[in-house]
Amino acid sequence: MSEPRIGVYVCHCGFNIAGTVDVKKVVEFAKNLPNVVVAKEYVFMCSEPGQDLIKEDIKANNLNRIVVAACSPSLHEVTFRTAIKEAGLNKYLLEMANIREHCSWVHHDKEKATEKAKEIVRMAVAKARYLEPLEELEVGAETSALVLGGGIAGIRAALELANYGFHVYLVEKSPTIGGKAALIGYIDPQTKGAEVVSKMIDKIKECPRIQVLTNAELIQLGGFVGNYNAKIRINPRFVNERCTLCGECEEVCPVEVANEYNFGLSRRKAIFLPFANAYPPYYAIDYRVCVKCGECEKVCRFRAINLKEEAKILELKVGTLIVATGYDPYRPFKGEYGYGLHPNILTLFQLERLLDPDSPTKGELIIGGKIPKNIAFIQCVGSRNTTPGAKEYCSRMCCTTAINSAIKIKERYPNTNVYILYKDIMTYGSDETLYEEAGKKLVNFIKFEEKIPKVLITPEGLFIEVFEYTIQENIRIPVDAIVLSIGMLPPRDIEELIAVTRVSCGGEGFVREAHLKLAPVEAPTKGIFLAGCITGPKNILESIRMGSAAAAKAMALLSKGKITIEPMIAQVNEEKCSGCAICVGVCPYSAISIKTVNGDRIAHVEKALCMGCGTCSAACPSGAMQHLGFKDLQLLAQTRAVFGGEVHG
Amino acid sequence: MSEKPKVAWYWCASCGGCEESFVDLAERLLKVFETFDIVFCPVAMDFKREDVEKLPDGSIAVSLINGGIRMKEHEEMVKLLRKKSNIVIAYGACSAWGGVPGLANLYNLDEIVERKYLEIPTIENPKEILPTKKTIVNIPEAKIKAELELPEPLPTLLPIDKVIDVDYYIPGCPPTPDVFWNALQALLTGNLPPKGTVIGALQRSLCDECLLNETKPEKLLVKEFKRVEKAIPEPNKCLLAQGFLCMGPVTRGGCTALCIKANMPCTGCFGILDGVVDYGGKAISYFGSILDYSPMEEKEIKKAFESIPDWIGTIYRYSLPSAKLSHRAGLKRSKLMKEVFEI
Amino acid sequence: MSSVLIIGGGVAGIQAALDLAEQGIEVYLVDKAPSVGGKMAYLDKTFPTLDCALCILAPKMAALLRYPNIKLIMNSEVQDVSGRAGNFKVKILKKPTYVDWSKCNGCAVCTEKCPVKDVPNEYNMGLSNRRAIYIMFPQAVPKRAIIDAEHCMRLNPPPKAKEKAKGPLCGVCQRVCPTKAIDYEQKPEIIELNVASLIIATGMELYDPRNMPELGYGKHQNVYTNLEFERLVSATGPTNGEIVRKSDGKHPKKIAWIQCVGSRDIRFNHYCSAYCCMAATKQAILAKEHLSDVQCTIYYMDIRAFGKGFNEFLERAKKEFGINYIRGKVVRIDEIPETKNLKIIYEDTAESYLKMDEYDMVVLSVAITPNSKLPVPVELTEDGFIKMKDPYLDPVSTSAEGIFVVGAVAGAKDIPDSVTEASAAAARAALIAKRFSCPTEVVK
Amino acid sequence: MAEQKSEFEPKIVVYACNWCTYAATDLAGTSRMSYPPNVRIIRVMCSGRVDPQLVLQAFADGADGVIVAGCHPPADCHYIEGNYKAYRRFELFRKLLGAMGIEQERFRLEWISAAEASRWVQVVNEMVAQLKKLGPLKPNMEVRE
Repeated sequence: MSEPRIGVYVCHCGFNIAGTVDVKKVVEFAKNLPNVVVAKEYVFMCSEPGQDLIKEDIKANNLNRIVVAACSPSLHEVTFRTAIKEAGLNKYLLEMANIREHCSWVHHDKEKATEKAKEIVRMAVAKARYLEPLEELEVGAETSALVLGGGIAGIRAALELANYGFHVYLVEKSPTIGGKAALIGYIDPQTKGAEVVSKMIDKIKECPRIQVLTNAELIQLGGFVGNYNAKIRINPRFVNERCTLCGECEEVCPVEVANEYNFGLSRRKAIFLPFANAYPPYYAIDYRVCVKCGECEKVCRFRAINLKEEAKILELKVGTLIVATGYDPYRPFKGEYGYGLHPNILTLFQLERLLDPDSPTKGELIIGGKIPKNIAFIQCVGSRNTTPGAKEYCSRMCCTTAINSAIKIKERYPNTNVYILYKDIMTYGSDETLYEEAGKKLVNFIKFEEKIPKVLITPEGLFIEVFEYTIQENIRIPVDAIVLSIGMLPPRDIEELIAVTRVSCGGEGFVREAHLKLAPVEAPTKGIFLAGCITGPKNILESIRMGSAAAAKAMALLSKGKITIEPMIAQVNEEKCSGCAICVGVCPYSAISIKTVNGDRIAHVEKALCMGCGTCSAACPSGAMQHLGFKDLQLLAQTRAVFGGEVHG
Repeated sequence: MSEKPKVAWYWCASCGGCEESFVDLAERLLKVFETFDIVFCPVAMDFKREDVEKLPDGSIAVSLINGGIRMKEHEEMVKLLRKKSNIVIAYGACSAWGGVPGLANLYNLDEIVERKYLEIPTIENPKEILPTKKTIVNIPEAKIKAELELPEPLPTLLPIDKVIDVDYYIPGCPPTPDVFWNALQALLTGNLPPKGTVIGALQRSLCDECLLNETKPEKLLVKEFKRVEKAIPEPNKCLLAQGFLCMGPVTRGGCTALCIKANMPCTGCFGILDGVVDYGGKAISYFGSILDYSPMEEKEIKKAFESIPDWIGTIYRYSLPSAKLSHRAGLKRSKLMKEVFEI
Repeated sequence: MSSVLIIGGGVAGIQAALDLAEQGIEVYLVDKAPSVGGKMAYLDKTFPTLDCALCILAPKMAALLRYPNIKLIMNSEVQDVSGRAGNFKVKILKKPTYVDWSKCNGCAVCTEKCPVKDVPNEYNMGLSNRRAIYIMFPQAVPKRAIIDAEHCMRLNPPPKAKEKAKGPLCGVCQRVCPTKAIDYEQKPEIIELNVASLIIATGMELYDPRNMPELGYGKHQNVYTNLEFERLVSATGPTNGEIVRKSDGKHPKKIAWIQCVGSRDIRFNHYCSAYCCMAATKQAILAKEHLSDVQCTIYYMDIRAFGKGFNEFLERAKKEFGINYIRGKVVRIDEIPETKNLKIIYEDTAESYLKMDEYDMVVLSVAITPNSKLPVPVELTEDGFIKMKDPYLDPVSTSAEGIFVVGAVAGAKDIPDSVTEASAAAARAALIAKRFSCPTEVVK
Repeated sequence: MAEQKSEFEPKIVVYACNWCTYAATDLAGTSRMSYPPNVRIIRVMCSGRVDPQLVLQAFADGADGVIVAGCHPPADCHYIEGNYKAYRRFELFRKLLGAMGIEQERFRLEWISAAEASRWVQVVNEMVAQLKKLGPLKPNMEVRE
């Protein structure tokens, strides 16, 4: 590479930088740094004229390295890389000096901030002197997808992907797809959850490109975008497709447990059908509770049951992974608003189930044996810091769901008094009309603030005591039933999900997206997308749209059948490598192996597998393994430049 | 008189091993005497400092210097040789990186003197006599009466390149005859690499020539570190893979893996490779890398690290004075310097 | 390969265009403004991360220019759509900019020399002035000048001056333009396109609070809309980020935000506008950051802190920044003539009393209204939003096959939801575009 | 130059992983948090990339303190277990520092997630205060006048 000719461009970012950093001084300072040919300032470097300024200079001054002192590289590195590429320079000959997030925005003393900005620029220039041109790589990509989670978001994503011509594996942990939406009585005043789900399931049945794997979990994920190797364990269902749903097995089964598909409102056997429209439409045996007595096997006339069935491991090659494993309902602790202490205190999910025509009461609102005359909803159970166990976030769907149910109750049982005790009613957007409607139907809204309602269980019955905000008085409401509007929790097994897929979590415990605003369905890892409540509470419509969007993003990425790989990966200097193999053991992606070249053991990096973490480069005892873009020399130069020193090499 | 190139050989803080290695050239030594004219060599010949001072600047073709700079005298002598020589070669680990005597940089001079003259078990010094700057030597029988003056010690030991410009390095503690011979060949033929590099040895690390390199498992991960004092290595199996702290991966090759052939882990005497900035830093990095525990298993990690009593002696056995942190922080100007040498 | 037309160049339209272009599909992006960016380009920061809005949007805007298969049709409106999925005929009215954009390089010399200096700057919500020839904002994409014919001395000379003058007036911009891009003769153009699919991403407008005379907007100088306030706190805004009152240029000491202006109000719009609670919270935090001793109070009905990180943001506003939240409906705002301070009369729902408080600045969190008056054959909801055909089974589709809808024109929503929908719609439009390959032509 | 004797301002070199800590430092910026200007951040992709050599170079060149920071173990690391490797290397590195007579407070290995801007600010504040108490390292490393 020829002698570095560096251009330094210092951005004002309007006031954001220029307000705290004396940009002119930084430019003057930069002019005197080694190899710097030009140094300039501009009000918005990222704007078109700002970029043009750089492009023109590259041509006019024959620049071969560019330093942009502006914001964080996470914002505009791509912008400027593209710009210098347009000017004919290799796009990796750019270094960003972060003088905004790291300087002007966090310091107030103008003099000190200016000094710091100078040093940040000096560090960037020092690294830039050792930058090298890098080339991107292309690898083939599978147009197939693994969708994790057979809830409504996952189903939507699978359908969309199939529509785009992808082969889809829809992996669901439980014996049926449909998720929780299938269990919700009414998801809006006109629409039954079960109906929507069965319509979607019908489409899946018709679609040959979707392979549904129930009782299945992802246990290992290797490979990389476009070329994932997924290992799926399919736990035995013990019942095969010969099952006719006759139900005789269920009658003879001696084991009875709470039915999680009715949120514990009823009991089921160890062999069971989750719900009427479950898919695939066969019974399943819950292997965790089955005692293997063999009664069901004996009674089944269709030989649909095989208790000797074993878990199977399936190895799949897929191009992308969509994570849509949803949420868990908040689990109130015993005694939280009397939960668990009185049979007439139930959760919103149980109520929803009760109102479903397929429920144990056939859709009738029967609690504790009768239709309640007074029923109260308590909102924000488990959300918005109401109780010690509660989360800080708002669970987004509970207000609308509770109000929707209240309206349904009022429609069918006009004599029942409905109370909704709330902090703030979160019927955002068009859902507001439901709130209005509920008001018209004389649902009683009772606002509380910091002091949360108290549930009193007395011999005379249930009471709620609450400090009513608008009258500023304690009131006591006699009720027959209480519905706790529980929020959402990250799914219980999110730790395993993280361990296998390497997605990461934000502070609230849900999976983090690549960018909260502008990349809401992408995981930070290329090729992994997110849909539904796995990134945080959402309502059904939002989950569905997210499923569509995640599929769309996956399609856009893979539809060409090839993927471009960032070139900032590990590279071996074969002259130096002695084949000591320490790098092989540290690589988390098994991207390095030892090969024999001309009789010498040499480390070999599988470029497509390398994700560019650089840990091999840190471990390499001989300096043979280098992390392109973060080479020893580049980082040393940056380090030394903090103190005004230089490296030679 | 003679037209043969002049060679000087000087020793600084040295154990004598390097001089020994010269003798180890055996019959090849004759060739050396044929080729070179030795103008200074305190170990074998009675040339004096004045003899060197008299030579014109740059008239010595090659000066070989072994041992690190421990005393003012060393500093003066290497500076003098630099002036008089065309090429200066740091010969052996001490001269190149400080060597084993360089580990003294962990201590104050006083601590070293006290240890050396009073504390170590093999010393008997009931009167607690310590060195003094001036000593009167009076042997009436031989009619000798003289005042001897000890050269002033420096607070730390330095590799010679911290005092003068060094052209080439010949590694080893001591350099093996083959390495020395290779270097001499290179000097004679003029087939020399860029200034400041090592001659006579390999560009790759020791593993490259180690016969046990092939025996490495696919993933080199260990659960504990072992020492030869406490465990006997299995033969014919990579020592590092067994948990022995072999410095082979981080050490320059060229010795033909002599120690490992004797079932001893490499201790690193061939020193740092080109492109590596700090020998010990790199060693730490790969020892940390191959230890197979998660941070959750803090106790196991600590235990593994604590099983090695002398980490500095392990990772910087031959190179502490040339490391980025070349001596212990907070070393004090010694009492000895103040009281004895009045400085 | 056939093409897709996106109506609206806000964040949703931009995202859809980029997703489509990435797949190699030809995209037309129409916007009535001279630059893409939409409402997000007006914002200083976005909640709840306080990301600088343009910092995250500008890269996407700039990316549009990098795809040769994206054609930007700015300053234009769709006039007519006919045909059906796979083959829509679209008529677009391209209004004259009086600048030949193929020549203009955005150098902005004209905008410095133009003698007409007192045209209210729309980008700063009229809080500052611009020239008759102008560039919409510094990061505009494409960055091109446009002449506002109404205020231009040459195109619309004042009658008296016109009488006196013999030849054409002014012409300064034409003289100074280094690339000879000014073209006073430019006429409206009709562009006809054949496209396979349409994506409607026209977003929203802000409700005009003048419909509520009791709040005194437009009458009282120190009553602002929230978008005006957003410009006021922005470093690129009319005061370079200094919060000052219109009446006397002084820093306010007490600022009030009034929520639900025009939303959740049976007189105007029934729906909740979804963005305003968090926007007000964000603005109050920004005000605190700009003026440490300012007191911020938000008058609200229910706080809608439903999104990811929203409630946490709200808690921070209360605890860390000491923002005061009062649940109460504001009845009236009166101006105190001497000080131009504002007297707010409100019903404190905690005590069910009418109360009064004085502020020196008031910000109205106005409702959004959908930009849905389009010559496109799609059904609307009662509230005027574009109706999604079947949001469960066929999300982002409208009642017309091949026409999709994304963003706020289909219901009040925030940025991530709009971006999510945009990607979903782009994929569906792509499917249609790939299936129907018909030639696209531009007919003048 | 200031007239009055200016207080010692320690210089801290930070190696921050791109995904967690660097993002946190950015977040501190976008959230307009305030902290002393004594830190110089060097971005690496992973804390597992940080080679003890670099830290030694920083100390040798005059750093009064060094922070290596990455994602929380066990699962936050973008590269699966780069943070594990950093942890083990720097546990051993601490032993080196101790033997070389350098105060343990001068080196910190921190886990700071992308969301923990306030943790970042806290770490900087703490370390600056500690280093001010300890004083500069450089004179300590000089034995000759």
